[in-house]
Amino acid sequence: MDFELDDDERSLQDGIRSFLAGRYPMTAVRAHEETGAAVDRDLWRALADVGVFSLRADGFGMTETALAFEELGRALANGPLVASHLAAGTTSALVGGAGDGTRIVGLVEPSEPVTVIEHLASLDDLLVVRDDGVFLVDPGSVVSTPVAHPLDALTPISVVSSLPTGEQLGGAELSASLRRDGMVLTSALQLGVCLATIDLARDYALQREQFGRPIGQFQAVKHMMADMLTKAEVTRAAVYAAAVHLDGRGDDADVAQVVRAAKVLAGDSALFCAKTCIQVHGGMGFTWEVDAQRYWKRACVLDTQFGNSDHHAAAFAAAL
Amino acid sequence: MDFELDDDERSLQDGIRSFLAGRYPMTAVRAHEETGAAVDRDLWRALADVGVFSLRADGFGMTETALAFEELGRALANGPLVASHLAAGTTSALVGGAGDGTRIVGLVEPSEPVTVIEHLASLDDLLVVRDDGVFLVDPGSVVSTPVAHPLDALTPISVVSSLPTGEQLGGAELSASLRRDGMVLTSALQLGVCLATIDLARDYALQREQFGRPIGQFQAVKHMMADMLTKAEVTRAAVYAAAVHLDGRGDDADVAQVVRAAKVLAGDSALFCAKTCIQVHGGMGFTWEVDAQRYWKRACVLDTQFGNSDHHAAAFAAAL
Amino acid sequence: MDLQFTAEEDAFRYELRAWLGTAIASMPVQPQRDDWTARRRYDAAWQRMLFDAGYAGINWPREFGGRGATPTEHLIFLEETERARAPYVGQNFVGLLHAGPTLIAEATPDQKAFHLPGILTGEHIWCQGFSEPSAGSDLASLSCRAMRDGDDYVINGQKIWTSFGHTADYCEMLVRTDSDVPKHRGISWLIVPMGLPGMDVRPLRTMEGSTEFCEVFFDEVRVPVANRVGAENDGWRVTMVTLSFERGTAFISEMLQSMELARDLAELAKRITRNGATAWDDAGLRRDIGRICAELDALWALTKRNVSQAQRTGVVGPGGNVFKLAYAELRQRLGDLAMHLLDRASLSVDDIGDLPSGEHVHGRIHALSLGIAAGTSQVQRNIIAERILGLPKDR
Amino acid sequence: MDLQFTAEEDAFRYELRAWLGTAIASMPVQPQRDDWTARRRYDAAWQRMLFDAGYAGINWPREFGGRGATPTEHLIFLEETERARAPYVGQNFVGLLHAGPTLIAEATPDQKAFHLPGILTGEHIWCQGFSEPSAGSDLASLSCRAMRDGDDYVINGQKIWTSFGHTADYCEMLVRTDSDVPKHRGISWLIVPMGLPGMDVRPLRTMEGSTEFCEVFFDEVRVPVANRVGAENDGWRVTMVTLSFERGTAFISEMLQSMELARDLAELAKRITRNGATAWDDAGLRRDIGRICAELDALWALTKRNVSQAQRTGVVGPGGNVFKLAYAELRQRLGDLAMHLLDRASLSVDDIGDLPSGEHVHGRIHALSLGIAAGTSQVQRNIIAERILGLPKDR
Repeated sequence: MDFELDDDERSLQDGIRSFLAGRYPMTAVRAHEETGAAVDRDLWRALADVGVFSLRADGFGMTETALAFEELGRALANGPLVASHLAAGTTSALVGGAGDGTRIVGLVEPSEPVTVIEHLASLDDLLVVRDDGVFLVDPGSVVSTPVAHPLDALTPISVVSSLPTGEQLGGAELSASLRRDGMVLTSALQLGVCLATIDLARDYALQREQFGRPIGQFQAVKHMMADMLTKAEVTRAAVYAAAVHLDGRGDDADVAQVVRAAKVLAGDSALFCAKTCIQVHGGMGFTWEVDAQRYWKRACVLDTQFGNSDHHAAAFAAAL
Repeated sequence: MDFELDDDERSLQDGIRSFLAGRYPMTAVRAHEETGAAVDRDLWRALADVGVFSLRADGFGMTETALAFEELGRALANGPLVASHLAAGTTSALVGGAGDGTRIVGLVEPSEPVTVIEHLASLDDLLVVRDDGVFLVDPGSVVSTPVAHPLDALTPISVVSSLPTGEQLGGAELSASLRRDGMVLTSALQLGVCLATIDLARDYALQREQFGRPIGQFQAVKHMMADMLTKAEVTRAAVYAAAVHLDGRGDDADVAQVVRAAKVLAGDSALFCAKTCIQVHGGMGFTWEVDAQRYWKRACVLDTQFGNSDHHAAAFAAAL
Repeated sequence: MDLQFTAEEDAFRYELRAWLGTAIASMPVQPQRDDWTARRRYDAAWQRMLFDAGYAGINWPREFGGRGATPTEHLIFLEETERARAPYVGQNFVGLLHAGPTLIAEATPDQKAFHLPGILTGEHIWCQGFSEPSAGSDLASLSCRAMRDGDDYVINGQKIWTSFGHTADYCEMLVRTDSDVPKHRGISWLIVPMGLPGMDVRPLRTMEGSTEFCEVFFDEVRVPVANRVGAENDGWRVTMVTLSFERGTAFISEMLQSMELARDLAELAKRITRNGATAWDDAGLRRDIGRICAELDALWALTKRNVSQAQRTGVVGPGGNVFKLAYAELRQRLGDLAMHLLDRASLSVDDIGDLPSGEHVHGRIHALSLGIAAGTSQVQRNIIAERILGLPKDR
Repeated sequence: MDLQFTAEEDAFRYELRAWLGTAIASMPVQPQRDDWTARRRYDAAWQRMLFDAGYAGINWPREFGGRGATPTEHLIFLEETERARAPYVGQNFVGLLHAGPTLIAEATPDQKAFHLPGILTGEHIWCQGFSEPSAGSDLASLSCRAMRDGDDYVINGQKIWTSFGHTADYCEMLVRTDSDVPKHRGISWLIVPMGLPGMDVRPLRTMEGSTEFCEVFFDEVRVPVANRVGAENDGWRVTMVTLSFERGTAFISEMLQSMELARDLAELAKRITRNGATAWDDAGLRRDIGRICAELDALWALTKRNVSQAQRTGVVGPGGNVFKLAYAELRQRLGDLAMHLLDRASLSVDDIGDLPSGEHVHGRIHALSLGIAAGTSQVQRNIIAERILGLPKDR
């Protein structure tokens, strides 16, 4: 047993991180937001080139992929990242062109009280994941209304009034496996949100002075941040455990439970860390300019994807 | 509207407080615990003499009574205080001798998973409160087993295996009114627990030094205690509001909801304050000697009486 | 103790309620959320109606044009206006709640005579120039400088979190007039007309996307010394008057809204179905809603205790800090619960069909600011620990 | 990353499991909770069995009589002993986890030769004399004095929270040997035989009612200078070795118990009926149990990360503090939930009929101590903020 990153894993993660820092720094994220946040096809293909969508098709495991998605979450990368990765498949592609970034693939699970699709206007293909199977739908055929003010300006959404059936790609088994993989990748994005907000809060707490000292010297601030870190590290363990289990390198635990635990922890922790990051920033945390709010909004979005933390806590209990 | 204590209310409360400080100080409470915590008949009659059981029979309102019970909770007074007060009645006595302390009256609501009676061995009479009515039972006729190690050493308990029917004293209406009054009086006891633990924690935080200063100077300790005080003051407002409403001096709110709110707030807050008081005391808080643990255990007991906070939160919602 | 209103208080309530019934009907449609100029017109029109009916400056003394209402009547006023869904105090907030009361307490007769009527009638909108980028929780460390030059002060520096800075006529402003003394002692309180040469007002975008707040930059802005309120370097004491007002009543209207919102949540839960059952069938959700509603009712009772205390003593005590701390926390829990209930519908800040996502999501975002604005929850806890519990200051 | 055990690790596990199967069957019945003398005999007997089978000092180096197991094997050892419901380390705790490792790192060859075998075989029970009534979180402020007098130290003062002080043979003790230097610099680490003239051991009753802890009073107690471990006044550094061990593994066994307890809670909820339904029919309760179980599983995964790190670097990093803080909080939530579920049955510390109230109520009380013992949660947060996040020290 060795549950620490090995050198290959570390260098893969470092690689994705430097790529994002160079190609999609926070300045670019903010600029993207101002122009409506439609998926940038050049960026998308660049993401494909570093393997974001094709990692597993190229023979890497969920472990490496989760490490990459952690970085995407940290960098606040937007677009249907998880969906396009799932569409690229593992042994064979589910949707051609997803892996090399030539086609942007989204995903929707019909839900109550409303069905909402992220990034619909940017999609080339749409996967509809239902209990009984997975269906490929032409995004242009979805009857929907775009929302003028999405919560996360980087995640445009549309409300669906009618969803065509589409072409069936697989049955209940495929559906379950996409959901399971989607949960792990989403929880990796959420872990990235936790880690990014800790860095943001720390930088601010070290630099911001009130009452003649850096606010990071006040116990109240220290303890909020210690709680952030604690939740993030417990979440990291849960997310990595889920990824490792999916790669068949786990212990004898029930894989479905390990995956649920990751989504529960990641959902709760990302919301907690982002909210606390705002609080550490005080008034500045409430400005549009500071990224704390972007992470909080993203944490809200991610929690609703592939079932929120309450949903999976209930599912975990049901399986006890 | 004047939701502050008036002079009469204040002097009544002060009177009860000084009586208890003189007649049943914490030294006596601790000594009582060592001797099995059977109800002390002398003390009981002394409590009766200051009106603890007969206040309402003597024409005072629930407002004054709640203020007295707040002090009983603060002083960690034990015995079936609420039950004996309810038995003394308002316009006429429910059980003769309850008001003047010559008879010690207990109360039980049959419950799941187990029915437990407090102070059974000390009781002269037992009120059984069921949905359909109130019944008077001879405590000697209850088939039960005393528990060797009750959670609260000051509250001996017995587990009931068979409860006789007894003599019916009233119907569903009486049952509802005893429960409603019992909730308010219990929440007043819980408020007393909150206030006592704040005093205990403050005294300790001012006197205990670590790292060269009183621990009350550390933000971590300050903020824990600010949270205690905040919960206590919100609870105080809720408990007083419930008492005032029962006296017909409320606003147009639904009395049953006001009473439920008091029990919800008081249950949560007493547990929170007592637990935090232990934490403020550090290692000392975990000793038998320091009273913090007594208040926590009492808070646990009180929460289970007349329905716990979860139960009434649900009931509050059901009535929305 | 009692929670019943006197005959006089009831009379006040019913007269007000009757007036509100007709007055609100005559108001135009509410302007768009971010049309600040239209909102100024709207808020001023409403203030003028209040003034004409004798309800302007409800708690201001009669000698200064107010109604001289008791704290209890003030509470009734807030209850009734909220109940009637009357316009909120809006852009008159700073003038009526901060600047006006400060002027009443500290200004010269001439300053009062000129400024108070403008506030009461809605003619003059005020903004607040207190916070600075590096003076937030530590407000007294402010560095925006006012140098004496003849009969003028010359101001250089920057203010932030200036609500309605782009529409206001006057700014109540704290400036540093002496840098050589301990920080609290070198501050003065000025009346600064907006739009003076050298002032630059820039809207500050918040995470809600709105621009209620501004940053204001001062480059050699000249303000007559006669615009100072109180003695030079005595501005910290002067402003403490103002701040206690804010804590007393500023959150009552929105607290009442939250109580309604929490009850709406129960209705919403009954409508939302999942897996063939309604969300309301979930015992845990019901308990959460019940607990939040019970706690809000308790906070409302606490408010009445605070009002009763103010009625007796004339000041809002530290109960205001207790309220603020508890309310901020509770409002966040309410928002979290609403967003969890809305689930995917919470991704929109607009309503979706008949789902009230707009109100709940906006409310959730607003709740994040409650733990920060007007004294962070950390500052509130310090105040409670030190002023109520008597714990020693940090150093 | 992987969570799979190697063939060697599996072999270790199965061999251990087989041995535990027979070994435990041969153990006598567990003594009463508060019969400390009988418990000493029991714990010593178990330790002797471990020793004879080669499992004593599982993580101690082979050259000092230990098994030299890797951190992963140590984890397997704790998993398997817990799984087999083997006796807990009990009164051998201080010797095996604190004193022994410190001796290995810092003692003279003679000290090692004499003391280590006694710990490994269970012959010698050790207790810890670190905390004092006025030195808790601020341990370095300890004032129990040891004055040099010829070849002896003469000790005066008091210790508290000395686990098993009334049954132990030796005490690992921190004393002040120089009061004229900054507090961390004047401390020495001594081996103090129990029962010396002038020592008074008094059981300390905790809120659980038990007397595992003692207060120890010292009045002119003479201990040879040869009993000092490390240099005079270097005891603070010496003891830091010990404390990091505690954080690494001390909570693993009880963490595994908590995981089982949380799952038992689901079974209990299915048995308890209320108003014609089981407690398990309550969606909120199910969610709470599910969340706690999921978080416990995550904490277990964190433990494996900590172990893997120790395996690579040889030390338990600050991950131990993260674990302790998270576990203390989670264990309290689990206890609260259990008591709410038991409702009136939670008023008994004994089991009531077939209701496992004893275990849950004891567990709840124990959970209160988890936020306090071995570094309060406040101290853990300071350490995390300063050592991991790099925030500046308080002053």
